[in-house]
Amino acid sequence: MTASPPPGPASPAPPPPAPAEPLLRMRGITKSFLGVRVLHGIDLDLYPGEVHALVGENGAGKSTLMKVLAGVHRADSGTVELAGSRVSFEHPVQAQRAGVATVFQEFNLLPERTVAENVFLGREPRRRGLVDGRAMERATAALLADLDLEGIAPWTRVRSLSVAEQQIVEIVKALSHDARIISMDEPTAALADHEVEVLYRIIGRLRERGVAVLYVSHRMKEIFDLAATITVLKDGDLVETVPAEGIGPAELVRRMVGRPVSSVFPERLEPRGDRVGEVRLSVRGGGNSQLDGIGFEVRGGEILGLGGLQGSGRTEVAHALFGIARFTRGEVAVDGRRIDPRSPRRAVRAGLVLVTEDRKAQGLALNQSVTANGRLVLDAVLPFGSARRVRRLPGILSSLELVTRGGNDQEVRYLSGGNQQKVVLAKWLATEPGVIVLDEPTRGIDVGAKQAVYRLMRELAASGAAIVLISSELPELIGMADRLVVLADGRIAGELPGGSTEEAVMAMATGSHGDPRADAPAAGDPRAAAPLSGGAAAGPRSGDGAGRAAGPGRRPENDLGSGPPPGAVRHTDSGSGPGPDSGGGSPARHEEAAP
Amino acid sequence: MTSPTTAPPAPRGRVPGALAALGRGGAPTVALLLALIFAVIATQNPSFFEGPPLMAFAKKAAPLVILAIGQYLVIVSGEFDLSVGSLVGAQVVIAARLIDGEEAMTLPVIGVMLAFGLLVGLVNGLVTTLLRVPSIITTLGTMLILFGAVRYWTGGAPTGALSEAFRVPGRGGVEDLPFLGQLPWALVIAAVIAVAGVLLMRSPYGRSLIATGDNDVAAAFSGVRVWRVRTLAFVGSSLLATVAAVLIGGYAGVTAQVGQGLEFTAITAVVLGGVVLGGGRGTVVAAVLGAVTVEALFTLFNQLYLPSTIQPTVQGVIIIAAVAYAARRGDLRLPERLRRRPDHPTERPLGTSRR
Amino acid sequence: MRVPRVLLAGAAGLTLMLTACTTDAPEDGAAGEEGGSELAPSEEWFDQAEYDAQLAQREITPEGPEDEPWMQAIEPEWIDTSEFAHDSPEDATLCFSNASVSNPWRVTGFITMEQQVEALQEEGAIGDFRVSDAADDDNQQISDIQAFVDSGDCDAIIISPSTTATLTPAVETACESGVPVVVFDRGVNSDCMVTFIHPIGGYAYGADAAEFLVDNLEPGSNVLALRILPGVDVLEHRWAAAQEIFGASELNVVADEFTEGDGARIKDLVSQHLQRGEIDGIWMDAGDGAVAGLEAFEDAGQPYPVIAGEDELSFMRKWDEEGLTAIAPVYSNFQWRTPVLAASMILAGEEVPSEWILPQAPITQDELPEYLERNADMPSLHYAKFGGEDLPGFPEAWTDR
Amino acid sequence: MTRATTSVRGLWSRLGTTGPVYLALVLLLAASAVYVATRGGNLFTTANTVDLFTRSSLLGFLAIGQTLVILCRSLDLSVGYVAALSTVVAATTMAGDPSRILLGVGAALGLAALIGLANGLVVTRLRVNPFITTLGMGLIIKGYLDTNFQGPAGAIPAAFQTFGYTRIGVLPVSTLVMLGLAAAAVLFLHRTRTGYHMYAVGGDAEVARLSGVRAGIPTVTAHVLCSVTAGVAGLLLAARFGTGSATVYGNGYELEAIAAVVLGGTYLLGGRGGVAGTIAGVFILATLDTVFNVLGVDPFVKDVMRGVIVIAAVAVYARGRHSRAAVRVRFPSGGAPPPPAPDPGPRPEPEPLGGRR
Repeated sequence: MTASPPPGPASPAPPPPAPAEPLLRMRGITKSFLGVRVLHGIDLDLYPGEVHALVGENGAGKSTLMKVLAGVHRADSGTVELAGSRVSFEHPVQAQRAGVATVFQEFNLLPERTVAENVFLGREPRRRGLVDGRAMERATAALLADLDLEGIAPWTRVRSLSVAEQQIVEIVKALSHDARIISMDEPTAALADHEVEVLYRIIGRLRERGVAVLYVSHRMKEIFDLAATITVLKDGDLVETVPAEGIGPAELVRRMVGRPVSSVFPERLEPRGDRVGEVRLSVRGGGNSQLDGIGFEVRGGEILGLGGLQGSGRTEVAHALFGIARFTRGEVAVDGRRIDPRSPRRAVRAGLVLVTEDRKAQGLALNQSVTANGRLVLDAVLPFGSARRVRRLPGILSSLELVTRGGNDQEVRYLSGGNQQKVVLAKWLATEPGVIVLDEPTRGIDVGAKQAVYRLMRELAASGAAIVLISSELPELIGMADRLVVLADGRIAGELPGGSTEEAVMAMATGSHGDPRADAPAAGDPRAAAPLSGGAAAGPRSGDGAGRAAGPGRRPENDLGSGPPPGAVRHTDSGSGPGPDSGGGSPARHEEAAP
Repeated sequence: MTSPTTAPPAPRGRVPGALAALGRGGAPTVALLLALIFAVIATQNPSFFEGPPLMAFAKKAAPLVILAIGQYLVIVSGEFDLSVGSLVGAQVVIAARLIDGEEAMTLPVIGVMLAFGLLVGLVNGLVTTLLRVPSIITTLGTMLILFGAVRYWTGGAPTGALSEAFRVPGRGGVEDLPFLGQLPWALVIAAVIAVAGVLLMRSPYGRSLIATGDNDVAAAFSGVRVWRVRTLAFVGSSLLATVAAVLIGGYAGVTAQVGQGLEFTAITAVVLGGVVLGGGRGTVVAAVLGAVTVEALFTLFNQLYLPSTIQPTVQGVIIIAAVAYAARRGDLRLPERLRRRPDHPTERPLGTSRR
Repeated sequence: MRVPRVLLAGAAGLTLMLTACTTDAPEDGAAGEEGGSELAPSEEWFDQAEYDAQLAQREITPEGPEDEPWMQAIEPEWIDTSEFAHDSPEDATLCFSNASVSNPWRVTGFITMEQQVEALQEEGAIGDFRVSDAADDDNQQISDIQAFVDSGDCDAIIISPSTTATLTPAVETACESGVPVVVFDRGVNSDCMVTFIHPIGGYAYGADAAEFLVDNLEPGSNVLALRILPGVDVLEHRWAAAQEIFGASELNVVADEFTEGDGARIKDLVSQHLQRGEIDGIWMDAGDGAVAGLEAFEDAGQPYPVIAGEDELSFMRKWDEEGLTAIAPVYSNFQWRTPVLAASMILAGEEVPSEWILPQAPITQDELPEYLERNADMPSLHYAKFGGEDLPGFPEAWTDR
Repeated sequence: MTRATTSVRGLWSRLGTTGPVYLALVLLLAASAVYVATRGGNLFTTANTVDLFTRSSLLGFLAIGQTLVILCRSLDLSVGYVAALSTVVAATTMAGDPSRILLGVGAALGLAALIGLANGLVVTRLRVNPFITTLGMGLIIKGYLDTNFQGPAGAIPAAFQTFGYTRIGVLPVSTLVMLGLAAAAVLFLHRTRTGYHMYAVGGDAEVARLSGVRAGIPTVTAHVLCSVTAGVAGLLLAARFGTGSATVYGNGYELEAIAAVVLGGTYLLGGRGGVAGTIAGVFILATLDTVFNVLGVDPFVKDVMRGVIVIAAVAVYARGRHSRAAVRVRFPSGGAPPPPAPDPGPRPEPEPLGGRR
């Protein structure tokens, strides 16, 4: 387990400052779509064994650049040299054959096919003209074993894998091309914090083999953990390429955004709503096949953080509140009135809304206009007498700083991720809800849009709404929430005050803590093992710099670095012990922590 | 471009929006095609655009327009309705048998027909949404059931007779108008339904419907009762098929073959209008234009004395060419792909049925 | 950009179509002006000898009881069937492979047949009666016949073939099984069956209609021909005979259209033709939808044409009400009784004609009131010469079908 | 051991969709046999068995091809017309001359393949919805047939008619050929790259494209093969008719074939299912027809029953699929770590990494 030191900053295998020849040299890459320039004269060099991070806000051109490299798009102008010879990929397969593999941002597997069939899709091994399924499975098993991933069986259908496993299969698929260059577009977007560890290990292996890795991520922590060189894009222009040692997160963000970002999490605002302080949502003894003993209260003006590992039941609680998967026992009350949320309609009518985690699949009708999406809930749930609310919609949209080229008649599929999320928020705000549940509201959106979402949450809280925030990004959760309820294994593991440390949250979430309210690492805290692995687990958020065994030249991480919390990272190594019995232990803790 | 149909009946008020909608997908293609067809008809038979022939054309085209609007509701919600042809046939036969020439029975029987249409729509909708049977199979089954059941009921061939009053909507009209001659009730009914359809699609229900066809999960998560919205679309389709049956029965009386193949004609009309199979895109106006175009095509063949037997070939070529042309135009901006990870337990939680 | 190319292709296609059509239209005109030269029946469906024979058969007085046309036969060649005589006919199983009951004519006929079967069963002339219906699917009917043969339960097999040529092998298989086979309505290309029962035929039908139009219209009048489907032999024969007769006449056949028997289609087609010129006569290869065609004249405010319909009741009633100049050619519906009777005769070892040609006479103006009265209780889409008035189930079986 | 587990797993996963269909077929056969017996009949007489097989062969040919097309997320509504065209082409080419049999077969299948090619290219290159493409293609063929063949044409030599009538025991040759084709199709789907890619294109065309699958090839291939199997169906019809019959297009074969495919458990939107299930679907429909025939059911009632049974069967499948998905454990205990223990045993269960959302 500890045999593979994560390729953190402590084992940087730093790329020689100037190896004679870059493996890949891109010069002056320009690309337009329908007259809109997406990339403008981008230069990029990749060196063997180097992790090169590509950062920028949404829409900066990261994915497009990556797709040019992968042969999905053709550059309008510019040159690409691979190992000194000029190449021009017209199709992803050409790129793959040349040793350039890509893990795309979108889900890129066939759910109905097996792991092996997915890995070898398009180049199935043949024997005497027929596809040799067994050879394929053997080869896949070997690839998986090579990465210590024997847990995934090659003949499993992808749809029966977990999201993280699916992501790993995508990476294995890219690796199977015997690639010299691998580019990854937000490979961790769908991963839980502790699962990122596996990815770190895989990238470590790749570096050892001399593979060049191009890494796109929004998570500062990953960038500084992994990358030796960072290229910053903004609005399709190259801002600069810098060694990771020479820059800190705050400065990096400033260059991405083009302005200094003073404070990540906006200050609490003066409460002004008349319902501030009232209990607006209360849950008592809620349970179903996946949840048990869920109970908490949220008051007007309060932001309650719902923490826990992925799979701990956070999303399930949100779904149960919103009537997607019902509570079969217990009771829910909104504004003191008991409700039985049997469907989203009932929840909305009661004044409770949910911003779902998967924007495109669950939040938007992509072929419809901004307006149509914005008023969808009003149309569906409150068709009569909603004229006043519909009239308010443009105001809500503009207050969210939603600016689109086509105005509000623009179809939402043409909007960026951040703008799409604003449409989703506007849709729910139009119903004037009293309780707002936000499930991963900032996933995959850029720094600027995140800020807008945070400010909005503060505004809503100040006006008297009760907010439940679910997030995998612990800094966000801790920074925004007034109070935290931590879930583990479908139960409430405990409650923490706002501003608790990430360690405390993780300890509670993994069931490896003594006192749930303890800020200091307890005996069972996985952090205790951190130094042993060479400080791979970077420290907690700023302000706790002592715990940070930073690599050479690293600066303390800035708040807005929304990387996976160190506890999570560590947990994957040490958590196998406490994991299985956490279920048994949680009820007691729950009682202990219950208000 | 002097033909009166090049200006679609876009309601006033939000003309820019309507024009923008026309600017995308197949609607301009079908408008162009329709103009072309009418132009050719005009060269062949200039008198076609004098009142009475045009009104005769409208009378004939009205049922298909109504069927196309019904089919549009179902298609835009992401489903199919293959049962409308059989339903039209069944309704005409039911009307003939129950009325049996009695004038006094006309209105009660029309009521029975509407109730029957409602029932068929409910069955189609509920089986599709609640039992999660793909709509193509559901409505294929309903098509077989209606075909067999009505024939079993009447012993294989229609019996009875329609009353004169029953035949008025399909056959009669406002008489002795200048220029037009007769303004057929069928045209009036079709126009009213088309306007109602446009208004419906701007209503909360219509917006929910099109959002459901676009992304039923997102719609469900927004509080849309997907099963209900889709079921209502099927009910709408069946009710409009019933209205079409009244018009067709009124137009031509009872024959054993009434309604056969109308489902494919209606789907063709809707698709020709640029409405996307699979849901979420397209307008009522486009569906209406598609229906008028299909009827105009039949008329064109006739005006050209095209041999009966070769007509299907030309029809097939034109339909494929028109849809290919529209596909080209719509292709300029590739839509962002919606790819869902398969293992979201919440992927398809409520009464959703897209498959 | 490819868009213009597609547009170009579309335009080219349309141009092609239009030029093709502009060359077509004059041809049609020419056909009318020159009368017969263009309007010759296709060789595929025209057999001069058979045509002459059928036209002659119309004049021959058939043998058999006068008031039972279904037992009459034109120039029969009686053959001995004693080899098929059944020891106890009351236990004999009769198997009937029906092409379909997919149109009113077949529905009416099948009811008559069932009634005849009941009558015979009561007499003890036959026993069990099994039916399989192929729903117009040739392949299905082949299987049905095969299943009858393989089951070995049938003591006689009656077949109403769906299509002449395609059913030939199956009928031959049935013959080879040694069971007496009776074929009626459409024939097959074989003479292996014991008897083939049919009315005079399609040529006679088409000729009855065409001759009536020729006799009742001024030379140069416009005639519209409405047909149901291409490719069905009995229907093609009707049209072939009409082409032969119109070709030799001074009438101008404006067009021939396929309608699939759909009233809406018929009415639309007739309306369109009326927009472009007068139609003086309508020839139909089957009476389905004749009323819809007539209504097109009413709606257009034009005088009724001279029309050849069929002995279908809604048409005959319209004819009577409006005092049309019309004729109802008949494809004798009573022929559905004959096969069962023939089978019972064969099982009894009696002689039957090897080709049993039933009489087929059109209903004229003179006979109209009589037939209307005889069928006063019958519904629309019933055929006047159904010939079941003496059967025990009359009239309920036909009125409440 | 590993090998054994692999094959067992493989078999099971393959049976995943087809297993229930065969179970349904067996249940239907048993229920029908019992019901027919209570009515004093016997479903499994030679005559009835032959009848059942014969009915299945024609639909089988059409449904095998349709399965391939549907797997690619396409649809072919022109198969009935292609079959009709194939009968007349074969019959007129053979013209009763036994030496021209091969020529006739070649001509019919070649023309069918060309039509399939046209369908496939229009669907993939011109991006016309397959529903419209094949509906239009059907109309085009219909016009050609109606114009040029008013009725039966040509003649099939007796030697070729054996394809339609000969049988070995209770198994007609045509059924054997159909089963052979089905086996070939199964092999094709599971052992060739194009077969694999059909699933890929049907599952997600963009994933397939990014993986280097030329998305057009599987789809066009499927359309060609579908038309060819429709052509074979036409040959069977011609052999049974002894002549070419243009009017067989009116028999609604295309919808029946789609019903068989869906009954066989193939997902109408592509990417899941297979030919083995389709064959079971075909036999289910053939059994129903045979039973209706044995019981002498009114032809109109037959239509009603067929409609009800198809809907009910698919509803039962849908229910089964749904409940399986619901039962699946979404919450393995705790956040188990991603890599299994170093010594996970021969075949560790694919333990989810971190629970599922």
